[in-house]
Amino acid sequence: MTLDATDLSLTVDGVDHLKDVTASFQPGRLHTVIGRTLAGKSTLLRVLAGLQRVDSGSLTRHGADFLTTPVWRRDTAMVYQQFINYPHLTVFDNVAFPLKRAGVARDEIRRRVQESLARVGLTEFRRRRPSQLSGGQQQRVALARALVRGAGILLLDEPFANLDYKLREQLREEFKTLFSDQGDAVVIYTTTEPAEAMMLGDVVLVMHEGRIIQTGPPGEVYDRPATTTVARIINDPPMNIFTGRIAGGRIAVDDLQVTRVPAHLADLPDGTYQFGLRAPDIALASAGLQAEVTFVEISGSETFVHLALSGTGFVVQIDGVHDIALGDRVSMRLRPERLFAFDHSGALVRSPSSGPGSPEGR
Amino acid sequence: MSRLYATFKYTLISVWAGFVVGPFMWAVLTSFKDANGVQGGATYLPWVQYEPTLTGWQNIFGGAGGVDVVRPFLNSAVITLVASIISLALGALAAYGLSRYRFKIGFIANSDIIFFFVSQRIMPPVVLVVPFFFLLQWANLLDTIPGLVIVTVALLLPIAVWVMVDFFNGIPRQIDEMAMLDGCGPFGAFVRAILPNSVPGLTVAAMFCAVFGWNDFFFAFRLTFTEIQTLPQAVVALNSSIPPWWTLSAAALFGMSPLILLAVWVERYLSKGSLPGVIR
Amino acid sequence: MDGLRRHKSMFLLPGLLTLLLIIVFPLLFTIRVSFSGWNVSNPEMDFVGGANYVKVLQDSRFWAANLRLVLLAGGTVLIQYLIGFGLALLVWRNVRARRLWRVLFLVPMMTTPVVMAAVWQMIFHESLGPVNDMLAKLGIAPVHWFTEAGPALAALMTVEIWQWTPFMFLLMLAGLLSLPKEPFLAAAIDGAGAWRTFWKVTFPLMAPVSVSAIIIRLIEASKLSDTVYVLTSGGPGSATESPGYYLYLRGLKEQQTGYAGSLSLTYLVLMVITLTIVAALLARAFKVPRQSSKAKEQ
Amino acid sequence: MNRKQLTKSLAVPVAVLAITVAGCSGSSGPEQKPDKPALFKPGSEISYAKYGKDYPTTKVKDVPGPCSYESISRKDYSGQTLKIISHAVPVIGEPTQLHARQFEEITGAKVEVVNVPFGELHQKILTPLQAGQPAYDVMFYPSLWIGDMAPYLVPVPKEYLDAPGMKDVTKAYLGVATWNGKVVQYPVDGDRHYLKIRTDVLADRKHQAAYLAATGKQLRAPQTWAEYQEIASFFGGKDVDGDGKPNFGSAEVTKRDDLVFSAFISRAAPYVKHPDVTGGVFFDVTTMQPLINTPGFVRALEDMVKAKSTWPAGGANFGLGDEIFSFGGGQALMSYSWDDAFIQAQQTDSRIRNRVAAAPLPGSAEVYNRNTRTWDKIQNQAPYFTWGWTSAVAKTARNQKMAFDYLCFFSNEANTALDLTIGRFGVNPYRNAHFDPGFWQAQGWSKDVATAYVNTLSGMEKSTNRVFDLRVPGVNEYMSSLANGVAAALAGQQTPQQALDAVAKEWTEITDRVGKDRVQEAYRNVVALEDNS
Repeated sequence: MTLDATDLSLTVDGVDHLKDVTASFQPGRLHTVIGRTLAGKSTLLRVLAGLQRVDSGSLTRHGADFLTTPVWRRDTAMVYQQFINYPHLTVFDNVAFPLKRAGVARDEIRRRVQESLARVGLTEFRRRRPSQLSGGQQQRVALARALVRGAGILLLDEPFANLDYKLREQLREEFKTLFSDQGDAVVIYTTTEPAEAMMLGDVVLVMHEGRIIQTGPPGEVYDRPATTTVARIINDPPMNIFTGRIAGGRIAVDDLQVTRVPAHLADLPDGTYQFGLRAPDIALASAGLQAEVTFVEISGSETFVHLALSGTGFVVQIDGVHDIALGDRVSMRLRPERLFAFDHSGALVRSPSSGPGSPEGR
Repeated sequence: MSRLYATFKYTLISVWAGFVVGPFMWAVLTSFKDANGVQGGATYLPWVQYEPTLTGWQNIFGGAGGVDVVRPFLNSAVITLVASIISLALGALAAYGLSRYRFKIGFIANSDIIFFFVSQRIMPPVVLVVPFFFLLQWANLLDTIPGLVIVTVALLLPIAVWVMVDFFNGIPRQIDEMAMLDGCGPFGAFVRAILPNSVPGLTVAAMFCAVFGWNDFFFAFRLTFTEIQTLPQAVVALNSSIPPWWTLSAAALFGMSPLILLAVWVERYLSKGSLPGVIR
Repeated sequence: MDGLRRHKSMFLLPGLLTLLLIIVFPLLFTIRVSFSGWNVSNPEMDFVGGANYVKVLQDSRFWAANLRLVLLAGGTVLIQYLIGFGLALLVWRNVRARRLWRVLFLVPMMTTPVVMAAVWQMIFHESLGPVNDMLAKLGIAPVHWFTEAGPALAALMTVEIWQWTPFMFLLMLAGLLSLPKEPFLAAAIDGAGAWRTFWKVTFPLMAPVSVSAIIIRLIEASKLSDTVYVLTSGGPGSATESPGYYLYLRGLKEQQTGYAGSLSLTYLVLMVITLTIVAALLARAFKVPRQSSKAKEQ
Repeated sequence: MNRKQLTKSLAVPVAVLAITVAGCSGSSGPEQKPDKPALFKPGSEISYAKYGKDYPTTKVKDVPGPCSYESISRKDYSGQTLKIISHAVPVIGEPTQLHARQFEEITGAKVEVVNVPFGELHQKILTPLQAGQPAYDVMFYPSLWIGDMAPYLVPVPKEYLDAPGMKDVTKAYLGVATWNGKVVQYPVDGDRHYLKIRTDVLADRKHQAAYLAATGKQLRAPQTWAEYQEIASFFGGKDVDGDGKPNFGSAEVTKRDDLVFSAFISRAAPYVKHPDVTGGVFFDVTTMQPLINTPGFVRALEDMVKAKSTWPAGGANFGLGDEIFSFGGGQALMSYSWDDAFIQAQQTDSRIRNRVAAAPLPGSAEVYNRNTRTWDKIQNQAPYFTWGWTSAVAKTARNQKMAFDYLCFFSNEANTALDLTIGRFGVNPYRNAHFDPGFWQAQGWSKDVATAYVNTLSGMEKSTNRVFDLRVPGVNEYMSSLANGVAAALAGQQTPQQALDAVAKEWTEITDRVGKDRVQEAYRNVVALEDNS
């Protein structure tokens, strides 16, 4: 019952939209595809849905060729980032649409639509047109329609991206169980948000420039990002990556000693590495490394401070709202036990969760 | 809004309204005159300057001195309606295809095909009329309604395509995709998901079709003999060396009445706000 | 939706083939007949080589008509655009009896050109029409509407403007009504006056509609012949002949089908080239970004 | 129901269907039904009054004969359709419609009439004829197109030629209807150009005295075009008839796509038709060299350009209708063209009824002799038999008998008597019986007016120095070219000489295009009429 993609490639006007994408999507599991905008996530979903052809590669479902199956026979439901509904139909009819096409009996349709609307909390709006609803409500209609028919493949293309932050979190919470409760369905959910990917996904696929660069359970991807690129993509704010040297038990950036070598990196030979450190793992301190504030973002309960340390940029996440002015010089302190080490090509060498002497494998 | 500006604005509007209404008013006045009312020079006030008569109006409804307009009216209506429906159907289909799919036949791409459609409007009717005559003669369709419908479709189809391509481009393609994901074939997606949302576009296209179909004189005139007469022909039949201006005016007013209703209808759509997105 | 290429012809072909079927024969016929001496006395498809085309090159009346068309079509369409846009702005919002004005301003477009031209002929009649009569009441000498080249052109242009300004009005009004509100809010917040708002916000936003409206009107206006036929019959002399009317004279009235065929094709080629250039120039003048192919690929 | 009955009951509808299909397909040919009882008694009174108040209440008697109301009403054409093309309403178009309606009423036929503006008539008739399309059974058109139409026309059958009404048609108009010895057109109208003047001005003592004082000449109906110009200029722009509006000297048909060519030929006739020169006016019939740019024509065009100053506002773009309204409405004091303006002036409700007179077209004091290339100083008159309306039956007509019956009914004595008195109908005298002053006096015309009218018309018949239309194939092209030249000169775009040189060049081209032999052969017929040979 799997959906298997092998070496899917698509190039348009010289740009790789998909490049040798190989992945196996399992029934009953929720796959989150995380990647930046234009990483190829939507293209991948459109190929899976049959809305987009590929240049090469294969796609099989239950072991049979799926590429030649037309869209309308793929048993696939999709929710778009834009709130796409049928403008001419009422909420009820919108949700009933796929059931009618599938030839479901009338009573059955009514029952399932009502149940579905109840689940998304739109029962009282069933007679309205989509244009008379708020953005969040419109997207609930789209979700209800996607869920109502129990499709074998459920594709969700950044469904909450166009909603405001609060609503996004709320819906994400609400639907977490819904998405993972799709029985034998293959559920694929794309997002640009690390938290969303980690929180929802049974399996996380990281996409970058048309390739899948890492696949694994959320915890594993989070703890052991295969490359610096993955490390950046799956963290928000992106993981701070800086080049430094290990020498004499100390880590130095240029000529500046930044910290001692922590235990999990102790057995690494001296040399140049790329180090990764998440934003919360840097603290502002009364004493420490002197850096200059280049930018300050305040987001609700947190403050993100962008710092420049001898030409390398860092983002620091601190709790609470702080009044920090641009150009201030502040002291910062790294938490060495949270350091990731990558080699010069960007591949992971050590992560905080791996003990000394256990090299990272892929 | 300052008072000065308001005065200025309403003055402009009134001046143009007067210019628009003038010819109609003159036609109305003239339609109630007779030879004596016309000959002496321009007269404006009925009963005062001339004695109003109903001759003009009687002449177009079966009076012996005129040309009957009722049958031509029906002919025009049937031809316009049928040709518009065919053009809208074919035009909407083609426009949808051109809006949603990429065509490539040699060096010919979508924009070239659209240009081909629209370019039919550049063709002066004179170019087409002689060959159309032989074409319809070959098909034995001269002087028949089907013959005129075919020719009128050639005139209207480009308009329908032009309006509808733009309109469909404005409908998110995700809607058709979703319909297909929901189990519709491509044609089903078009019929069930796109067409019901295209009423404003179809309205505009239908309006243009109606205007150009109803007002065609050239082709109807040359491809018919005696059986089928359209309304413009009936009016032009009064354009003799001694034009009976009163009858001509009455026929002209009668002939344009249905399309004036069309103007009211189009304005309603404009005001409801359903059209604006269509014509861009 | 390239995954569906097998289905796409189903949409395009019925319309395309219908048009091709209707158009191809006339076009081939015209091309062929333009190399023949077909005329009223010898309606035969003989072959006279390029003789007709040589004659076209020397036909000063035809070329004069083409030049005149530049004035007639270009001038009237420009005026129609200015008035149509102006009227649309006037009744766009904040106006009493808005719907009445709108209907009124649309009506002329709905009328049959040959019929209205006959009405206008009565109106401009030099001794029996109301225009000269009213001018006389104002103490102005009668204008020779149909017997002097200048007034005849003016009369013709008046009728064209009357008939087709509504078309511009409709497109421009619809364009205005579909404009987003935000730029206007922004302009209002910036404290921009009406004049500045128009030039900085309204006009640029309306540029694409303007270009397409002008082009469509130019295409239609270039065929000008019905109105000429009824109103002035091309006179006085040949002072108001448009190419469309001249083609009609040669092709249908005199039934020189072969020669008219070559005139038609020459004219068609001229028009396609001219309109293409004009379209490009307009797009540049209005600073409209070049539209990419309509069928976008995702 | 047994099987036999069943078969029978099925067979009936099938047979009905078969008959219907056969009827629709038209392959069954015209069926000649036996005569039905006449609806009219011999000599019944005929009036158009019941068709509306636009028609005179005059009553005339049905004249017995094969075309009378009585005879035609015996025919049963029910179930048959007659297709007719005619000129726009009202000129000839309205009588076509009216008589079609009457024909339907009395024969049961269905008559479809299409009315077409003048500029379109030629191609509208000729295109289907050439394409072999049976579009029209009966056609009304200007008689000068005979050269183009003749190959497609049915000669008038003997029984109609022998009808008394046809026997009474004047020699000239029967000649106009004849092509290669066969009468192929059915005469329904007789047209010519003549001069129309306002007697209340030109025969008025006061005005005569003023004119004499100013010019030293007698005021009279102008005998030459020079005199016409003089009189026209003298009275132009003044209110001389006391109606409060200015009068103008002359109204002429000057519109290019109307009938300016006829007006021009009227003006040119006395300059170009030399009584002693034979062999063609428009062409030298032996060489087919165009003569249109010879000095006679050029002088006529110079005259016409000069005359512009005497025309009313818009006079340089007058169609026939304008001319009719201008003279008939009392604005212009003189005019020359067909009868219509005169009849309009003589309508019962006209302000200037019986204040007008007909006279022969002005002549000239000298005429160009193209043999000697000199102007000969002789007083010359040359009536112009410009085209009139005619009718004909197409070879493709489904029921030729019905078509001819319609035409003979159209032109029966009773109908013609009524039609002649309705100016807008455009039906003018063409039978000897019409040249009787008594007929016109019976319409309320004064004796003087009626006598002058009849004398003018019959005088033209008697003249031996006449100009006929260029009745050759392609005539429309020749006339269109001439109209262009005249219009260009009138609009000041070219000098008369330049304009006519260009016309001559085009005429040569047209002749080559149509075929010199064909044109020449046809033109010989015209020249034979002109040369009285």
